[in-house]
Amino acid sequence: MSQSHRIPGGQIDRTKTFRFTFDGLPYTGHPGDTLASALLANGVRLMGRSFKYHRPRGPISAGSEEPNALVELRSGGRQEPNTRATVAELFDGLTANSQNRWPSLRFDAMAINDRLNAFFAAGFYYKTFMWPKSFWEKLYEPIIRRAAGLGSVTREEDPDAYDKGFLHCELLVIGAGPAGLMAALTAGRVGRRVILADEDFRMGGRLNAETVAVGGVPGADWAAAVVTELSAMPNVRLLSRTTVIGAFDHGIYGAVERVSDHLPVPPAGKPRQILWRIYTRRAILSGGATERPIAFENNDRPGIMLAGALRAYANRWAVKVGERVAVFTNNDDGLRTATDLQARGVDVVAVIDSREGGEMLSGVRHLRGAQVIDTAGRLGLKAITVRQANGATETIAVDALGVSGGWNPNVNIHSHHRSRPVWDAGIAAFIPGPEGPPGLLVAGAAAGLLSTHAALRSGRDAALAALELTSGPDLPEAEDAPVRITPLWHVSHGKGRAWIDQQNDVTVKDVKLAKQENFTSVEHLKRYTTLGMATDQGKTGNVIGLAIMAELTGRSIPETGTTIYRPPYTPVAMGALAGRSRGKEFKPYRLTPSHHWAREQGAVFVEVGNWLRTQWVPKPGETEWRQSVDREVLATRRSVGICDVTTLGKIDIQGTDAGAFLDRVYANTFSTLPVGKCRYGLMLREDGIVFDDGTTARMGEHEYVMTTTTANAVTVFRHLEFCRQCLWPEMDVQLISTTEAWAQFSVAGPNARKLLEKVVDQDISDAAFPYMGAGNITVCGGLRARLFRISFSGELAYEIAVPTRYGDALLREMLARGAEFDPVVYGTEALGVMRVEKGHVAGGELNGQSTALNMGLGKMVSRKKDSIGMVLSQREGLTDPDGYRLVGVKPVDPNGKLTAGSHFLEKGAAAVAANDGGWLTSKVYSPHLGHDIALGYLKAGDRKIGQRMRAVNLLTGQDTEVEIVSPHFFDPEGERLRG
Amino acid sequence: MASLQAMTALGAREAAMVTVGSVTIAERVDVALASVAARRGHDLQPAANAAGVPLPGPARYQSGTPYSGFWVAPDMWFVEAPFATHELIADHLKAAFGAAASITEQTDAWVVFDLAAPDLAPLMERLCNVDFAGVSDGHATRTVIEHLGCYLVRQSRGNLRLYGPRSSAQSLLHALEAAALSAC
Amino acid sequence: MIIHHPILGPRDAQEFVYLGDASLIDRPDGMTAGIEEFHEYLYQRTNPAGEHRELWYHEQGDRSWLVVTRNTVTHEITKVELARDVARSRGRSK
Amino acid sequence: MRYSGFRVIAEALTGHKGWKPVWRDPAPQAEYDYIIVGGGGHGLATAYYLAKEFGQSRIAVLEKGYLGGGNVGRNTTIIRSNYLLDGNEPFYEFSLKLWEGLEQDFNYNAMVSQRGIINLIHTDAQRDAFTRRGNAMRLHGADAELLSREQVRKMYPWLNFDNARFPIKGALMQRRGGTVRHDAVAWGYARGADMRGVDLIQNCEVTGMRIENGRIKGVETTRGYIGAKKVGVAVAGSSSKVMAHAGMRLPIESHVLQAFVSEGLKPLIDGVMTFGAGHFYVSQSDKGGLVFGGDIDGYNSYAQRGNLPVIEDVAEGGMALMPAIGRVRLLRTWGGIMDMSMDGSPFIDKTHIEGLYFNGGWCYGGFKATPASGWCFAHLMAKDEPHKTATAYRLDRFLKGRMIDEKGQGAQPNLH
Repeated sequence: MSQSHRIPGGQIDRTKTFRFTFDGLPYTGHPGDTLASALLANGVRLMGRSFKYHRPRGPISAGSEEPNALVELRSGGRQEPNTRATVAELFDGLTANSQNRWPSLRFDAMAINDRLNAFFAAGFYYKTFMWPKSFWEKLYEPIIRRAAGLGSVTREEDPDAYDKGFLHCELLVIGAGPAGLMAALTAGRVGRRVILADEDFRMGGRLNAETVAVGGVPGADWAAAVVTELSAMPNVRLLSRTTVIGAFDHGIYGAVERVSDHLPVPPAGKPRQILWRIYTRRAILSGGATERPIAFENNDRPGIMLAGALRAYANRWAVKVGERVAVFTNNDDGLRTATDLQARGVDVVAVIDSREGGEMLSGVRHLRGAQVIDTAGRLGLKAITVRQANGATETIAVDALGVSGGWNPNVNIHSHHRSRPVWDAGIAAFIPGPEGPPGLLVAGAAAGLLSTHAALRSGRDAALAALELTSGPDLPEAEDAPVRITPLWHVSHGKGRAWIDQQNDVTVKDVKLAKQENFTSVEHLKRYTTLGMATDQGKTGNVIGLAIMAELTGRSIPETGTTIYRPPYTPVAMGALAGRSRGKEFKPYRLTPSHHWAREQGAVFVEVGNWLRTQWVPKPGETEWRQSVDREVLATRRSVGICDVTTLGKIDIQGTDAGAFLDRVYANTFSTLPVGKCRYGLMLREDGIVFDDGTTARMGEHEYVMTTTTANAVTVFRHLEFCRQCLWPEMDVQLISTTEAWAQFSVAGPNARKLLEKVVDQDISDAAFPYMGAGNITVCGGLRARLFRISFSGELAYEIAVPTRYGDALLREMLARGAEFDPVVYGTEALGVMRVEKGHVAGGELNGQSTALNMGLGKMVSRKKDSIGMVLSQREGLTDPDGYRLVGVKPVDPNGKLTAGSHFLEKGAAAVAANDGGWLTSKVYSPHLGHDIALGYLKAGDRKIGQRMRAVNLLTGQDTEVEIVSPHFFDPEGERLRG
Repeated sequence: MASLQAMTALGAREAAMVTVGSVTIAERVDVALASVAARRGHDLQPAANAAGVPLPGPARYQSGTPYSGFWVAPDMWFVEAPFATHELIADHLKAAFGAAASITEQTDAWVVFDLAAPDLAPLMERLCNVDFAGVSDGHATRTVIEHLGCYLVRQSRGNLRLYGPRSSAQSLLHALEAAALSAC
Repeated sequence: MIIHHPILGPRDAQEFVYLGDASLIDRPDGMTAGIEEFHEYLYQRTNPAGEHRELWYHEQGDRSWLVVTRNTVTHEITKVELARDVARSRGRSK
Repeated sequence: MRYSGFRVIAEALTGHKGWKPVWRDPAPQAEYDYIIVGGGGHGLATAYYLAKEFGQSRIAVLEKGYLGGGNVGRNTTIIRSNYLLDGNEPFYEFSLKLWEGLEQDFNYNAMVSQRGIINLIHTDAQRDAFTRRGNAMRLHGADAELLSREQVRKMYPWLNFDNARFPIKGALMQRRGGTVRHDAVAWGYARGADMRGVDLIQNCEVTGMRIENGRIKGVETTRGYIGAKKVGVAVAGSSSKVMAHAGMRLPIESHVLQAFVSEGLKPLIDGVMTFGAGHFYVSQSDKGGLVFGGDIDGYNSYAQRGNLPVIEDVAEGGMALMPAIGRVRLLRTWGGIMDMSMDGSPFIDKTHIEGLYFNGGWCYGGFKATPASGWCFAHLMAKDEPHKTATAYRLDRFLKGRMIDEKGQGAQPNLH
């Protein structure tokens, strides 16, 4: 299909032709086109359907404020719903489809809603669909949900990459129109670090859409020259295709650069978009203004457009939207459209000017005091009905109508800190108020300065003020026409619908109904009618809506006020906000020193925070995880097992007050711990709840090594720094984490010592290295290492640590040299089994809700000294004798199954909360005992040892008779670990 | 001395060297590192000067032979030395500072990458919020790269050293490669 | 947000971990104070709409705890001190 | 006037001329029996139930701004009763039961829609914790199921099952959970209260409290002094400010929580989903927007706006869970002020001042609590004794060591 509506000129590259399809039909366009301009050039006006009434719609704008021309761009995993055709840059091979219609854009069955519109008045759904009760969910809502929504989402993963970054500058300029370019030039020429961002792919703003001259040359040429000069400056960064989405605290701005959206696919390794966080002390908002329409009956037909857009399509994109064009305006800027179109040879059949008097345009039929009261043309404008000053009505055949109701400064970003804009009667629009984000100045049309000269001047002056400069570049010559406007918000006539929010189908009638029902606050208006809640955020409609509400309530427009402007300025792809943190890269991995060995063995890994730990290490022939875990446990208890415990937090605590410091952060005492010994420590939060536990060793007079749980390594360190800096700053204590510096292995089992003796250079006999001993040693002929004789498994056990780089080698060495003991490497599952067999508390018990008393460790909380949590642990609610106590649980029938999370019920008791006795915190299968065992918190559990109860899992129907026993299932006297 | 063979943070025997476009990423396994923290009321400068251990001011790195150092926290520094001669760097430093400082070996807590390119600014702006183009040579700071806390030392516009958590060496290297591919 | 670190200058608040009201520095002595005092200390908050002195920890930086004076309505930061100095000035010691 | 389908049709055929104001705009009287401070969801519900269920009259609701302008109009519209602890679960289950009959009760379609909520499980520890929780819910008469990975996959096959950093291992599901059209809740209660004679007074900010010999006498407002026998404060986001008029400090910090909505989309997600390995939860509104959120910004704030880091964190969670939404666009963000309590649970209690009652500390869980909160607060104010499902929400629970700490985070509000 030929580009029937293309006219000479414009800023498109006619030397290249792009092919693209819309709803399957092939069209052509040129570099420099948007999808909308290219479709219009091909004579296509119908591009979408509205949300509620499914009215046929074409674009009303040439920019990001577009409410109507939304399409599904691209296909497959790249399918992109709700894309504005007016900003989608054309590329060769582009495919787009219309959306929210069935079966086709021209014949949409859902358009029945339009005929039934009387029943779909604002908020009708709040008043019905209530009977019968069940019908809402079963019938009405499913139908509504299917009908609602705009574009559809792919189920495939987005194949494109997104990136993020940080930029720093002295001045950020938002918007590269005349004001922004002048501001950037002013700052750039004196060598300041400037970032100039513009959402368009061609900088220049309205200058590209106008025929005004700047400095004696066409505005677009002036803009191009300035861009050339700026791009040569090393201190200036030009970001086109970049939308500043929000002003955040302390001079941080978010911006999204669409790096590859104008390409069929991004180059290999390159992102589709980049989210920039821009740090700057000064910024200038020069984001221009957005034209608003006038509400009149059937003002939403394809072919009816903002006058400035009609002009932009002709001037920038060399497109005449129609063969016979009319303009309806309440201000002088609308007249400019008529003049420009005529100059480009477009037939302007009438200018309908709502204002009385004033000078007449020459060479065109200029109707003063006239209004457009209705239009015709189902799928596209065919005619308008005009009421003239004398009341006479006339129908004029046109296929395009430009409407100008005045221009609204784009105050959004200036209002992102919730400062309200103020009303400027001179231009009949809101302008930025006195209080915006600190450091943000406003220039040009965004400040309500609508002439080219005023834009250039304010842009320069804003840069001078922002950077405290005294002089800047001379201003080029430019028009300085005054704004002449007589506000007209809507045409009062007849019973038909006049649209305000075109996408959400909010009409003047809806505003009147809201008033009638006393939804008169502007927030109520928005929420009740959905005015301004569409994808265009009401950029064209909001002010009209609240102006009409002001009219109805007799309040002034400023009294009525605006709703709150919130980021983002235009909608942002989720991918850009997420950047690279997706899929497997959602969070970084932490690998243990034995990871590579374990991978060789085909180990199964488990996520523990960001760590990947070995869960178990299957041997050939083992088909079920229990086989591996049971083997690892039995082999450890029979001979010796090795487990990588590097993930436990390690903190070096040094200083002359290190011992006293530990006394205050631990509930129990450490200052009395002899050098060369370690001790189990219990750490409370200030509220008396158990925070963390672990063993801490005294390596020297003023040197301790603390271990924390894997989960709390970071928070414990943070807490210690708080205590050190904020609570007891006089203490001589130095802290540093050594978690990753040491590869640490637990070596447990009757043959643990024998195995270690194969690698340790020193004497570690029971006499030389007794239970709870700790010290610096060497291994394998002189490698520095640390040894702690501690046991989590209840076996004779040690933890041995070497510098991380030697961890892998130490493990292989122990396995090789200790081969005669048939050592096994066990994972977190076996570790869990053995600690439950011993009744040691861990994750399930350290739940942040439990006290030392609950855990049966009440005696560890020393009252002889001040320590974090000591006082508040004594509150009545935490010392209830009938409160939870840690117990062991075993099924009465050895084949009985237990589940962690099951609750305790007395035999015969109903499964109701009143009978809830507590719950199972951890459950394992004990190969040693040959049945399930569990730990649990049971009310008054210490007095229920030996009793029989039920462990019930209502989620699966599991109901097991259990005996309450001591949590120490295995070697309660602890003879083995002292062996 | 010891018969054990070291493994790099990336799980290899040899240090890794990667080139992406104009960027080279070289893993360094020949750097010994220890923290030096002043005990309360002790001025470390005399001992530091005597032993030739540079202890620069906040956010600064100072190189020397055999010791280089950078500031990490109030009254605390990280000190580098060649691994070959100073594998026992903590012992060396304890000898130098005695009871005036708390010394902790940090060599294996970190993976070390040296990055080089004609201009590293385009890469760094994709990785962290340090104004790499704006800071001077010798700037040393902690920063976050892809959720990982790292130390960054700028040697020049085209050279920097990165200390990252050793256990996440692979994730960090992947992040560096991906960003280099995207930015350079 | 940007926090002007007394030692390191402007740093992104993302590098910090927030704790809360700086009154958490004024911990009572557990050997003399009772449950009521600790309850007041740990749980009760003025929670002002306006100037608020609060604790931030530079976890991804130099590990300093800072006392930041920030307006909770505008987020404007008017003062940043090292918590250690504040604690000392409030007479905290062994 | 009564709302119904027939009424809608009748009005449609007669040009909608018959619709009456949903509420009056009365001038404040000199004195009331009950003053409810706060015209948000909880305040309006309190007034509604005081009049309807407890037969009280001479009731006024004082609202600083516009009705429903608080967090009831600024949330992610989720209802559920999947709580763990005895202090909470009965209350939230009571609330869910009230939701289930609400629209017929106040003759307004708030679009209560029980499309189900699933909490995804990514670790064995989470499964254990959710098993404990699910059983607690069942013991309190709520519904709960544990779903396998395959069951979840059947519901949402396009979630990230195959390339996930933290694989989905199952989910805890409450089928009776769902969403409600949040504004309609405020409007429904307001209309219902107004019809029962409650004076709803907008643009009326409380600036002081008149207290004599330990008893409340009335409140100073921007529209003059108004006397009252009993005053109930339900001002989420301003609790500390308003209660300071009574000289009280609270175990509360105010924080900003951001929430998010995408552009309108054809149906993608039927129910509500929470990601167990990141800060992200999501549902899809009847209009088609994905409504989602995550963590609070984390610092004390009354600014009703947030910052980029949380926006990014939430998007990362969303993309990690739903790799298909990369090109879905975030349309709007907003920030509400959450009164975060010291254990993450709320207060519905008397104060030491006779006749002054406090309802607050809802953290970010206030919306789902609206009906029960109103009912229980009305119960407390009318009968001077707590409703049986709200006995634990006392202001002195921290002094007594009776915290209701669902997350086990302790006395740090921004962690709840």
